[in-house]
Amino acid sequence: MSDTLQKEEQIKASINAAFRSAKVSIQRKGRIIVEFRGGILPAFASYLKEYLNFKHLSMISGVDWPEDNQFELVYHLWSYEQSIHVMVKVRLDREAAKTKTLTPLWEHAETYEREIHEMLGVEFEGHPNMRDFILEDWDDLPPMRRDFMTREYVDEVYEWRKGREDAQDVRQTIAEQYNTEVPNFNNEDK
Amino acid sequence: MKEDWGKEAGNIIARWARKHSLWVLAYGTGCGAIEIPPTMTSRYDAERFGITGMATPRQADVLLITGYLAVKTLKRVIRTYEQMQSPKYVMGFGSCTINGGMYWDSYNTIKRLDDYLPVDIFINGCMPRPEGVIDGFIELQKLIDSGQANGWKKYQDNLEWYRTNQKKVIKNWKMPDYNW
Amino acid sequence: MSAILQEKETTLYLGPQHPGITGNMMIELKVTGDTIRKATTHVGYLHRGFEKLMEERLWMQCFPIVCRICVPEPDPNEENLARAIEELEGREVPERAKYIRVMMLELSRMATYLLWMGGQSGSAGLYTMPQWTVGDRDYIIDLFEELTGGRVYHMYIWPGGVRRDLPEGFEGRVRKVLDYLEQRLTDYDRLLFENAIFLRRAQGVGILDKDMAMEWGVVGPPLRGCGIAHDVRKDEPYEVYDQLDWEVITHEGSDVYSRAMVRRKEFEQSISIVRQVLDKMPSGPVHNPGPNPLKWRVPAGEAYVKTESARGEFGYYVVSDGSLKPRRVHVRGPAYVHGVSLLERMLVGANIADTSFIMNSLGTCPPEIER
Amino acid sequence: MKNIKGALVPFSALKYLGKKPHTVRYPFEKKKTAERYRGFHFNEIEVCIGCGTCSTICQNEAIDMIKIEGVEPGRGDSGLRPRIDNGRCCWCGLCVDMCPTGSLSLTDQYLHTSPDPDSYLLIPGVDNPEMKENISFTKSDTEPLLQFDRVPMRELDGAERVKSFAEVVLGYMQEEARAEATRCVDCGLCVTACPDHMHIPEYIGAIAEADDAKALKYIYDNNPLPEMCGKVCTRQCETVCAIGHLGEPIAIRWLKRYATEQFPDPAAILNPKIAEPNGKKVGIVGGGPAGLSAGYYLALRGFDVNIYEALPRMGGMTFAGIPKYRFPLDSLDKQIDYMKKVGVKMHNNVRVGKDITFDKIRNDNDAVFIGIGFHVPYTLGLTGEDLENSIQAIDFLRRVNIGETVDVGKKVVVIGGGNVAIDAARVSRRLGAEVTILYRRRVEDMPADWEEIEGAEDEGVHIVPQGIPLEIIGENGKVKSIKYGMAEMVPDDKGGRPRPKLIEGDEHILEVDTVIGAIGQEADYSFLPKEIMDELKIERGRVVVNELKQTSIPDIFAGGDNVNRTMDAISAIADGVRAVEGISHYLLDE
Repeated sequence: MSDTLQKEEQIKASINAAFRSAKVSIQRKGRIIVEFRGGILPAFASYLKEYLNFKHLSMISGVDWPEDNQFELVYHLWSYEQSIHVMVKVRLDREAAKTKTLTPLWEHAETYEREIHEMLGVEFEGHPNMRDFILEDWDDLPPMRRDFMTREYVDEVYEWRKGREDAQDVRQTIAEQYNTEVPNFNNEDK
Repeated sequence: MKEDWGKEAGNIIARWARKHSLWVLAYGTGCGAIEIPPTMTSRYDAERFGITGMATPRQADVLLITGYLAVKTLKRVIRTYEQMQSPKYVMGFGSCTINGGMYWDSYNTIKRLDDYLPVDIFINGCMPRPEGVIDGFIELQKLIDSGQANGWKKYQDNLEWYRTNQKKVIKNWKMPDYNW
Repeated sequence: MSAILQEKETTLYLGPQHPGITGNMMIELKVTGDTIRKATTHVGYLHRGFEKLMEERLWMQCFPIVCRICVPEPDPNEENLARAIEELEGREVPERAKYIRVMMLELSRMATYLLWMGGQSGSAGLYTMPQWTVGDRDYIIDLFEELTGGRVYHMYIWPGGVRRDLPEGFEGRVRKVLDYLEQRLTDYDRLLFENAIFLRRAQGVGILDKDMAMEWGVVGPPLRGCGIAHDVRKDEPYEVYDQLDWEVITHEGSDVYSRAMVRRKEFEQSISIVRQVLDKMPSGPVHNPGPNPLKWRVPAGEAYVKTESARGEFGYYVVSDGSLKPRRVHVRGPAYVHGVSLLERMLVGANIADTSFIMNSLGTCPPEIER
Repeated sequence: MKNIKGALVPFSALKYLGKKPHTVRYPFEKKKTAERYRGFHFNEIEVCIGCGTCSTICQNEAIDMIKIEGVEPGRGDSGLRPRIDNGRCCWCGLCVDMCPTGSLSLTDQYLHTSPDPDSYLLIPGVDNPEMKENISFTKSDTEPLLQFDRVPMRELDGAERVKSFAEVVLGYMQEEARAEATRCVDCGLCVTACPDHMHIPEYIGAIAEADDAKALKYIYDNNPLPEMCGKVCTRQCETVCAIGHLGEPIAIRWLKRYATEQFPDPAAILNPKIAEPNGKKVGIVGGGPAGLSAGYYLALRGFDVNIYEALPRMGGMTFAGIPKYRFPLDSLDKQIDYMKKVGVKMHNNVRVGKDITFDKIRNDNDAVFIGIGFHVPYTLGLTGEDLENSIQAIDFLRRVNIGETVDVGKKVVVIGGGNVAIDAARVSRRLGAEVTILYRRRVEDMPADWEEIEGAEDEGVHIVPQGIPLEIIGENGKVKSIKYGMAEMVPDDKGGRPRPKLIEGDEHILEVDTVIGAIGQEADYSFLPKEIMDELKIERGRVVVNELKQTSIPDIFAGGDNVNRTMDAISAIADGVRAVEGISHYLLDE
C-alpha cells in the first residue's frame, strides 16, 4: 500500500515543509486533508495552485459546528496531473465569521462564496459581487445554520391541509390500550 | 327568450372552442417540467388534443404549475398568472402542489398551491406520468365543457383572500397590479 | 438597425418564464442593439433547501431526495451518495451491482444527451429534432421503468448495491433499444449534426478559451470540447469503468459545435459501454445489506466522491458525525460553474438569440445549482 | 454554398411519412406499465399488523396510522392501519421495502385527477380493495432492507454442558447486543404480548444507542426481576415481534439479559427514589416473583413490607423450580440484595400456617398479598406410582436447587412435555443419568420452549413422543421398569388439537431406576384458616381477583400462578405490579 501512496506522501512533505501550521493527513489514495488555522489561506491556496498544480477548484463547502462554535470551510481542490483531491479545512469563529476571498485565484469561487455567505452568514473580505444568490428577501437566520429549524419555520409560515388530525402514534396507542405510560428517561442527567 | 338562447349557444360554442385549443404557458416552474417534453413530443403527442406550448402569458390559456413552487418563483408565477387573459386555467402538477409533497418541511417552498392561486385541477404523482398529464387535460376539458373550470372568476371574486395569503409568504411585495 | 438603438443600452430580462431558458432561472442582459454587453444570472427559483432537509432525515431517507437534485439525470446523484456512504462505512458492493450501476449511469447519460439534443436544436429553431430525440428517449425511460419501477425518479442505486436485480430478459431488451438508437444516430446526424443551419449557428459561437476552461473549473463536455481530455471516469475510475474499453472523447474548437460533437460521440460510446457491461456482467447478488435503516448510524468521517454525469463532474461532500442523520451533504453540480459565473462571462459579446443556444451547449441545469 | 447538402438533409425526414407512428395513443390505447411500476399503495388489511414502520420510514410524513372500522387491537396488532396522503407521497417505495410483514405493496394504478385537493387521502386496502389484482411493486426477498437474521447466541457445547451446572447460555457481548438491538423497528407490538407491558422498544432503543444505563432504567420501571426474566422468561413478546413475521424475531430476552448483566449493582445506576414512609404495612405470603415485585414497588412507595417465604431463599419457583444452568444463584441473589437495599424486609424459612399464622399476618398488616404459587404436583395416576424412586419433578428440582444430593441412578424416565419436564430431564443428565422423556403427543405439540427441547436433545436426552405410560413396575418396593404404549394422533371430535390414541398391542418396557412425573402442579391453600377459605372465592384452584388483583376479601390481594393461567414468571411479576396499584388504591385511596 505504501508505494501507491507515494504521490500523496510527497505532497504531504512539501506542504509540511512550506507551511508548518498545516496539519496534513492522508485519508486514502487520492484524498488529502489539510487542516489549517486560517489567516494566510489565500497564500496557502495560491501555493497549492501554482506550485503543486491543484488547478481545479471543485467546490467550497461550509459545515456548521455549533458545538465548537465554529464554521468549517472546506476547499476542495483537484489536481488533474496527479489525480489527487485535497480538502483544505479552515475553521472560523461562528460569532464573527470572516475570511479572505479566493476570487483573485479562482474567479468562479465567487459563486461558492456567495452561497456560503447566504446560507451560513460567513463574510468574505474583498469579494467583488456579494449580492443575493438563491434566497430573496430572506430575513430569518441563514438557513444552513444548524440552529435554523426548518420544521419550526414551516409550521409558522405555511399551513397544512386539514383532514389528517386523526393520526395516532402506534407506541402511544399501545401504551394507552394497557393503561400504562411510557416514562421518558431520555433527558435525565446521567 | 330568443336572446338567451343565442347567448347560451354562444357559450356552448365558446367552450367547445376553448377546450380544443388549450395553449399551455411554457414555464417550467418545478421539477415536473421534465415530463412535459415527452408529453408534448412524438411519444405521447398531446397536440392531438389541441394542447401546445405558448411562449407568452398573454396568449396562453393554461398555466401548468409543474410541481413545487419556491417562494421566489411564486412571486413570478403570480405575476405571470395575472398577465394571462381570462378565461385562464391553472393545473397543479404532482403531490407537492397538493400538500407539500417531498418538500413538506422545506423553508423555501409553498405547500398548498390553492392557497395562492385558484387551481382548476390537480394531477397526482411524483412525477405524474405523461398519461397523467394527458388525463389532467382531458379532465380539464370536461370541466371547461360543463362550465366548472372557473378558477379565474374565483380569483377575481376572492382577490383579497388570495392577496393576504400571497403576501404572507412573499415578504417584499413590489408588483404592479394586473389582473384584468 | 438604427444607430440610436445600437448605442442605447437596454436591459432585457430573459426568464424565469422564457421558452429559451433551460429551466427556471433568469438572465438579466444589458444589450445595445443585438449585442450583449453584460449578463447577470439570477438563480434560486428552484431552491428547495435539500441540503438542509437532508440534515433532518435518516440516511436512508436521503435517497428519495438526492435523485431530485438533478431532474433530467437523477442516477449520478444516487450513485454519489451511495458511494460516499459505502466509503464511510467500508461496505463492499457485489460485483454484479457495480456492473448494473454502470449500466444505469450510461443509460441515464444517453437519456440526458437525447434530451439535450432536443433542447440544443430547439434553441436553434430546428423543431423536428426534439420530436425525434425526446420521443426516442422514452424508450430508455421505459427501460428504467422496467428496472426500477419509476420513470423519472428511480431510487434504484442505494448503499450496498442496487435495489433490485434485473428482470428476466432485460438484457435483450436493452440491446434492442441500443440497436435502435445506434441506427437512429445517422438520422440525428443528418438532421442536426450535419445540418447547415446548425453548423452556421454553432461553429465559432460561444468560444470558451482553453486556459480559461481549466482555470474556471469547467468540467464535462464543455471542457472536453476544448480538446482537454479529462473525465472522472478515467481520472478516478469508480465502479468498473477501469475494466471497460473506452477512451476519453475530445474535440478541438472550443465552440458550441465542438461541445455538441463531444456529446454526440459520447452518446455512441455509451452505447458501446453498455454493450460491454452486458457482455461482462457476472451473476451473483446485487445487494450487500446494511443495518436496519431506522437505526442506521454511519461512522463519523467525511468523504468526497465524484461521478461523471452527462454534464460533468458531480461531486458530493458528505460529513457524518456518527449519528442517525447526515451532518452535511454538499452537492457540487456540474452546472454550478457553467450556469452562473461562466455563463455571465461567455454571453458578453454574443447575440441575444445565441443566449439560449450557448446555455444549452453548456448544459445549464438550474435545479442542481440551487438544490 | 458548400453546405447546400446540409440544407436539404432535413427533408430526408420525409421517408418516415409512411411508417407506423410510435406514439402512445393514450387514452384510446393504454400502454402497459412495467411489472415493477410504483403506483398507488395497496395494503392487505388482514396481513398488516399496524406496526407503523411504513409511517416511520416515510421521509415525507405521508403515512398516518389511523383507527379503521373492523380492525380491533389485539395481541400483536395495534389495531391501526396506514393511510397515505397522496399529496405528500413520492412513491419511492421505501415503505414497501420496510414493511415487516410484506402486506404493503404498490400497484400499477397511478391516475388520480381531481379538482378537489382534499380527495388525495387514501387508506390502502380499504378504499381500493379492487387493486389487489393490480399489485406490481412488492417487497423483495433477496434485497432486504430489514435484517431478518438474529445475531446468534453463544452457548456451551452439549457435551460440555452435561458435566456441570454451569450456565448454558453465555450472553451477548457488547457489540452483539448493539447489532441485535439495531434490528428493532421500535413498533411496540411486543408490548401487547408482554403480560407486564414492559417498555421494550425503549430499552432496546437505548441499547442500540449504546446507553445501557438508560435501558436498565426503562427495564426496572415495571419489572424488578429483569435478570431473571432475561434468562428464563417465556418471552411471549418475541412471538408477536414484527420482524418475526418474515424473519427471526428480535432476541428481546437476550437483550434484557445483556442490559442487566452490565451492572453488578443496579442500585448505583437506578438511584431509586424511595417515598417517605406512609405508615401502612403490607404482609406478603410467598417470596416468588409476584410477591417480590409487589414488595419492591410497595417499598418504593413508602410502605412497610414484610415477605414470608417457606424456603431458605427468596425467589419462589424461580429459585426452587428452575435449574441453575438456566438461572444461577448469584443472579438471583443480586436482585434480592438490591431489593433489600430498597427496604423490603424478607423472612426466609417461615412457613405461613406453621411458623406463623395467617391471622397474625393479617392482623399485623393493613393488607396482605398472597403469592404462593403452585408447588403441589399432580399425580400420574398410574399403578406403582407410590414406589420408592418414583418422584415428582417439582420436588426433585427443589431438592437439587436447595443443595441436597439426589440419587437418580443410571436410567431416568421423565413423563411430561412442559418446561418442568425438560428441566427435570436436563438436570438428571447433569447428575449422570441416561434420560428418556415420555410424552403423549408429538414433539411439535410440546408446551416447552423449542430452545429448551433442542437444548435437551443436544445434551443427549432421548425423547419418545406419542408414548403413554401405562404402569410402573417395581421390585422390592423400588422402581424397576416402566411399561408404555405407543399412540397415534387422531383428530379431535370437538375440534380441538389432535389427541393421542393408544395403539393396541404396541407396548414397550423400559428398564429404569427413577421415574419423574412432570404433568403439572397446583396450589396448597392449607395455610388459610377455614373462615377465610369460606369467604375467599376460589375457582379451579385459582383465587379469583379483580383488575387490581384484589380478592373477594378487600384487604387480601393475590397474584402469581395461584391466580393466573399463563403460569409464568412474567405474568406473576405483572400481577405484583398491578397489585401495587390495587393496594395503594385501597390503603391510600390514590
